[in-house]
Amino acid sequence: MVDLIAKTPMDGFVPLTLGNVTLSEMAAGPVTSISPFNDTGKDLSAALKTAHGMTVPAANRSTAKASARAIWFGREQFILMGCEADQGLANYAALTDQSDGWTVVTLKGAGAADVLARVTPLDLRSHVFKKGHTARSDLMHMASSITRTGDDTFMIMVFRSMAGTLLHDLQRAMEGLASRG
Amino acid sequence: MRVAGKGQIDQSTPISFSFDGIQYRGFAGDTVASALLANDIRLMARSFKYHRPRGVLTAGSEEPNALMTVGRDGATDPNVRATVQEIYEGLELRSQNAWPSLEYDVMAVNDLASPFLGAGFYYKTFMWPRAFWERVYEPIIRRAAGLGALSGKKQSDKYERAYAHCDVLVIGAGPTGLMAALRAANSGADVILADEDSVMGGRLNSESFEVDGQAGADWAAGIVAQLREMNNVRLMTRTTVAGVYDQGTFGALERVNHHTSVRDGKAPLETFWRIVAKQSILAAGAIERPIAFQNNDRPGIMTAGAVRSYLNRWGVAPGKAITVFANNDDAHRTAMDMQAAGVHVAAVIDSRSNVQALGDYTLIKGAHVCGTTGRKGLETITVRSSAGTQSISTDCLAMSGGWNPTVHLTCHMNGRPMWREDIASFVPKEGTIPNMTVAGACNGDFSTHACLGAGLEAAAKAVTALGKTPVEIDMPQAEDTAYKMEPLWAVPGKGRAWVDFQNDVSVKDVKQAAFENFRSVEHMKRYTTQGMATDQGKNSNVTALALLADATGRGIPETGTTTFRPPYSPIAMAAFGAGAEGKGFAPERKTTSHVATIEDGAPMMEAGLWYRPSYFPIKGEKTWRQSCDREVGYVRNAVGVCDVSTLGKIDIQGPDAAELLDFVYTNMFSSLKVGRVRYGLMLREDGYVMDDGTTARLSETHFVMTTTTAAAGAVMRYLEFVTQVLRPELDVRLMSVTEQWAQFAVAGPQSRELLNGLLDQTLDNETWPFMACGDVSISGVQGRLFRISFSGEHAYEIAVPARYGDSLFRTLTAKATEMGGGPYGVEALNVLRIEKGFITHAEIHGRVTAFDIGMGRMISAKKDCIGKTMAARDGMLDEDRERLMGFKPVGAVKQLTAGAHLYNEGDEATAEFDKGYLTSVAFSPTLGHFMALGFVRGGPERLGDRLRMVDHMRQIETIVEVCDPVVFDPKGERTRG
Amino acid sequence: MRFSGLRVLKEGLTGNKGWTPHWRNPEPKAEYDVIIIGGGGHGLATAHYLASVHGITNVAVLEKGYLGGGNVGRNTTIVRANYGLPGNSEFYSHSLKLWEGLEEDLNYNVMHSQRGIINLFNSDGSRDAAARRGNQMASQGDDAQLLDTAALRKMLPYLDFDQTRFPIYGGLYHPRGGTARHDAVAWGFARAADQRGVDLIQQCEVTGIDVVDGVVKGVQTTRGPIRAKKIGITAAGRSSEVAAMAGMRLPIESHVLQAFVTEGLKPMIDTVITYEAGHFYISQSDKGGLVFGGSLDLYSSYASRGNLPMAEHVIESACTLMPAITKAKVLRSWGGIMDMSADGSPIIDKTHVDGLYVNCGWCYGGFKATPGSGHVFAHLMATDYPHPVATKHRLDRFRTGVGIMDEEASGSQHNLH
Amino acid sequence: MRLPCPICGERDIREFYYQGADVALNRPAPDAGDDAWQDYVYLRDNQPGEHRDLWQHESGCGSWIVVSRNTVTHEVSGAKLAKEIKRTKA
Repeated sequence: MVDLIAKTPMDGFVPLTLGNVTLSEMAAGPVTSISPFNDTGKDLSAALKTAHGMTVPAANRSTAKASARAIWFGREQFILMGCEADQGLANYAALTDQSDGWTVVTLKGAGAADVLARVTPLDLRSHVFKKGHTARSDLMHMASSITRTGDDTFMIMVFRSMAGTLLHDLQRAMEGLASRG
Repeated sequence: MRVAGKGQIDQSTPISFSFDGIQYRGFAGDTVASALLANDIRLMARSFKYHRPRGVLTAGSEEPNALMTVGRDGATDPNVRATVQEIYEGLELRSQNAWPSLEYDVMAVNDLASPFLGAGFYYKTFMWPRAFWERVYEPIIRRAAGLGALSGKKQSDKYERAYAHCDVLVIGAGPTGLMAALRAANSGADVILADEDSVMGGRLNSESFEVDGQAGADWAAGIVAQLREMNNVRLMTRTTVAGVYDQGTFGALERVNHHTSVRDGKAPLETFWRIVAKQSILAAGAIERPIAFQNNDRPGIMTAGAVRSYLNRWGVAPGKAITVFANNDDAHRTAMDMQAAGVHVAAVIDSRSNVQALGDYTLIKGAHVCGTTGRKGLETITVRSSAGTQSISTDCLAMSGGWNPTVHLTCHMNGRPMWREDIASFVPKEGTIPNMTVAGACNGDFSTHACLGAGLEAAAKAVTALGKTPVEIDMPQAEDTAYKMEPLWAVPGKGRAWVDFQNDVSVKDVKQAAFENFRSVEHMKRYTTQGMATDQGKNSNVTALALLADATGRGIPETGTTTFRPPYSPIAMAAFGAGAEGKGFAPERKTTSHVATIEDGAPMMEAGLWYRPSYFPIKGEKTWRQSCDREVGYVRNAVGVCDVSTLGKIDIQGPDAAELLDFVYTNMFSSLKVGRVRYGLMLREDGYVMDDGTTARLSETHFVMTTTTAAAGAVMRYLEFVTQVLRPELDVRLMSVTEQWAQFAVAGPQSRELLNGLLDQTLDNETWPFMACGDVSISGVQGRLFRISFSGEHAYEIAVPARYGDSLFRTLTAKATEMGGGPYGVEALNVLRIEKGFITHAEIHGRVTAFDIGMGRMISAKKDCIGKTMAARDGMLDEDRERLMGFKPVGAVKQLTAGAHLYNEGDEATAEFDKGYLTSVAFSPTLGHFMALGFVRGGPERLGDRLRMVDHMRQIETIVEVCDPVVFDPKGERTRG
Repeated sequence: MRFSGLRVLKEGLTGNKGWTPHWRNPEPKAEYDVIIIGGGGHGLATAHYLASVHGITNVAVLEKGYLGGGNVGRNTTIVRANYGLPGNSEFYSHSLKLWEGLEEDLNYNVMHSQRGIINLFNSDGSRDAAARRGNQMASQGDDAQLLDTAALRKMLPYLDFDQTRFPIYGGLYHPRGGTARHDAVAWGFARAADQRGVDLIQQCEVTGIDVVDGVVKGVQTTRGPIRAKKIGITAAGRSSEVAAMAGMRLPIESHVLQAFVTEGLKPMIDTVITYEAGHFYISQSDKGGLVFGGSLDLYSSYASRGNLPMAEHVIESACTLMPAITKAKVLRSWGGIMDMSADGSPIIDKTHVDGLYVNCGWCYGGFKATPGSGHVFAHLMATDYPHPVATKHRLDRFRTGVGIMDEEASGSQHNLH
Repeated sequence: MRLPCPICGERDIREFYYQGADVALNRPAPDAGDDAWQDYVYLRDNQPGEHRDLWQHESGCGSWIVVSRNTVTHEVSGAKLAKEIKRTKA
């Protein structure tokens, strides 16, 4: 018998604070990608409501219930994060376990949006990209998912294998912003 | 010299800096130009071609003359404009393009040879003898090239890029821009106000005008203070909007720390901004143009507006006896301001006859300056009028040929400006940039009053377009002097009258180009290099084309302009590509076994964005080949472990999943049984091979496709294309699971034994035959197992959720090591697959067909698939195509090399006899000799033939025999064992 | 007038008053033996070789703007013959030989500078591909050497050999490659053609091609109709537009390619360097500017201007590869319209219309091809047979699948070549 | 350049992958003949001006879209999901 030891994508990373912004790795819990099959949208929505108390998020939006979130993740696709997906949903949608596929971090602080403005072309002005809004976009050279989870808090996801580059790019941006005082 | 009581800078804070090793003092707020002028330094640079002594011409970013080098080593910045660089304590500047010194420059001898070095001279000579061009002439020309020099060292400053979004971008913070920003912001728009200067206010900081009863500069500061208080306004000073791109995208360079000594590697020296704006207002002002007359380039001769800037903003008189030469009223204010400051004005020379002095100074009407003296600084000017010629002593001549609106940005999308006869200038044509309003001096409105009003109007237009209501803003009181001028481009006469100062283009050069039939303005520019210097013709283009129009007997509008292109001001490459230096160029993808692999001392190699181990050296091994051979032995004789997580994995689910696979693969997948894996070949629509891999059927409606590492992204994109664009009716969903699973090959005769010691179940040949797949668990962790092989051995690939990847890799390698095996890298993997004739993208390199690689029969006759039709063209099935075969050495020389070409024995190794080439080569420790895969014309028809393998690049020639691509275990017994 | 050092000296001493126009400004005649549509490098070269090699001088070159105003005047000036696939390989080899005698042929200094080209490669696989290409070059008598990193460190010490994202494995060195002064190439061909009697007609846009019973009869232009026995299209990025006038649809999509030049700097880079991992190439002009470029903007365009993402990407390559040059400031960026063919290789062929010939699909390799393209196109138009080095550049290769020359191996997606 | 993704709204062009003319939507039947296939795979109208081309919002929502765009001015007049266009046609 062996014991397989689990590691997070940013294994060993301690939260980093520069200026008024803090970067931390987030324990996202289970992540399931959900893609409704042709013409099953309504049934899926009902099933999701029943099973998880959440509605299917509209494009570029997220919904939440307690610590669980449903985050739009692309065309005909969203992810359920923070709870195990009810297997009954598989009647209406392709479910794929993505719990290990993504590096998930939070960026928090008054300058968080300004840090992100150094790495993503998204318009993150607070009246445009409000709490609960989400987007798939570039983060420097990486494909990413960015969600505003609080007034000055963002959740950022990139591929697991790119954790090091994410840290490099965000740290560089944080340093640049912090230097302006 | 500094003039007491003048200027807006803080004269209580002295700052010292050095130029060519000599220390000077200036004040906070000084530019290098203002500080040097305050120290009575006029000679600051040498021109490009003739090395003529030069001082400052302007007070802004358009400066063509006073370029210097700042800093040392990796922080060296060449070609820095003295008129833009602010001084700070310890700033070091050096002159450039002069040897041995700025004062005594040997290359000034070029100036004497100028009769032979006129426009385009080099096209007419240096042709004989032929060999001399590269050996003699060009090296001499090249040595003379350039202005400043790069340090040759790695750039050491930090640069940054960023994005910004707004409703209204206002470009330029003079009176127009300030009013526009104020109104737009008060109307509720998100506003970015950007200005290239360190202080907002534009010309108000350089003129003695009042606005609303205050000094212009004070009024501007007041507006800026109001704007700073607003949440919806972002003020960006030292920020040059340099380029206009599609759909309201602007490139802008912010000089964040050029005015400080901060170089800590964290604070950016510059930030390159991409600003996205729904509306924009161009309020970029105007640039004064010089007049061409003989020797109009001596240090001390500058534009009239610049002279006022130095006085009014920096409190510096650029001379003791000022003269003015102009064709317009505006320049007369230079004399007025100088006199008011107590500086002697020797004379104002105006080319117009019908003009009145605005104050108490000597006015010489209807006159021209036709010559000057003073080699390294102006001493006298010669003035010619109907009364004759006279010489006037002066050390500063303020000249003005009128003002050119700064139309540049409006031309970045191919728009051409239009000629306005009344101001003898180009102004922007409306609508050349979508959603941009041009206002103020850059639109040809030159009075302060007109600019303030234009700013308000532009804001109203922009705000209305946004669907908001513009608020009313009181119009401030300001001067509204009419702009009176009569065109004067060049003073007639002999000698060289300079048009493009930096490139030393003279009136004669322009005329000569026209005479040689370079009549198109683009031809003239390219033939003379007019407008191609670092100022991109900002000071000279309009003059040059007016001269060209004259020389060709056309009007200026018909002559047209050259195109202004981005960037408006030069931008360091380091800013444009900030963050990409070193590893920042592309993301680094690391597998879950990366750390353990590095701990094992394995050198990593790039595989696309991924890193994979080349080999795992152990003590005593001196070459990679030794390690590789040993690792091949692990797999052939015991068990090896290799991380294969980098291969693309795509989850395919849905009722029509099998139908999709039938369509994208050449072979059938709908017939694949659940719990089984099949090799598939994928074509592009043009009939060539795109990729290959295995696909496993996990359930009736659920498959997992494997792609090569290289093609993973492209295949995913292609499947999306097929499902969305070609076959949207298919009910199927795709999801990349490459990152979700850590997957390891466990290969070799003892692979099953290893796994049986690890899995929660037991494997045997009955339940887990070759090409089986299914769920397994390891200590309760759910994983997937595939019995597939890329080595020809009994082998498996085991996948677990990536969080366990590190742990599983360590466990597998430890167990393998106990069993006489261990981890293997990409080198061994490559040897193993070449021994078995398995292809990679070295073979399916994009120009081969299924037929070429012996897989023609894999294109199922029973169904359509991508690429099938085009793969059936005659040319794709020609027996004489280069087709995949194996090759082994059979002569005295035993080495094979990839990239070598093949020829028949007895044929010359020349292109006409070419028969093919080798793609993959390995030394096979199993067989004891080199093996290769490659392509040879005729393919299987050549089986058993001897060929010459010739590698001109590595000077190797080997006789090879054409063999079957599969040399090791051709029947595949080991795989199934 | 013959140009020479002596003439420059004489004119210098006598006030530069004796120079004559480079070419005439003729009015279009009613009829020509040959009309070339497009007064860029290829069109002017075609006219020159028609006149000088084949003695056909009753030729007009029709240019809608000014001579040399297209891609010949907006490229990164690289001249090379380092192609790997049969067909292209011998064609560019032929073209380079013409370059090597061009100054004498034209009596014009086009500043052809054989300073060498180094293609850097970044993996074992790309080394093998470079070796294969080098072997192709060597096997037809051209020059190619495979350099290792030790040799490169000596030649190009300013590259980042240690930190760069995609390490440098070596380079394929082509010593006879180099650069030329692009405008001068157009002017030299124009002047030489003009001197042999070719009419260079600027500001003359072709608006129609007259075809009667499958035979070409002439063109309609903004300066009136002009009859011709033969018509050649050398319109680069505008090829599809012109071909459509004769009812043709070409395997071409027009794309914008940006190029960049920095402020003038003292000499530092004395070869041409290309970087595979970033699609980046750079040289330093005789005037001191670093001239560089990269990939297409990747969307179809006739705008001859580009956008920021590709500009940034190109410069990112410089940042990772040669951080010693990135203090250089970009002075100017511009775009050209590239006639991207379906396999990345040119088309030099007759058409379904008698007397109508096309020469297009140069992608972004047109400049170095200028003399070769003109030479073989003149041969085709004069003799109705392809020149021996251009037999494979057929229009029908896409239909038959025979002789597709996919240099980039990227398939029939026009922007990927 | 910015493109209007029908799902995500206007986004920077760097999020998109360009494929080519929207001819790609009309794949001929396998037996449509040489002309039809050559037209589809290789030949292009490629006239300056209004153009419809196929892009994927690759690092955005993943949609393949058909963008109406002027190739001379780069003005973008709209975009539709390729899937929707096909559905409407079907």
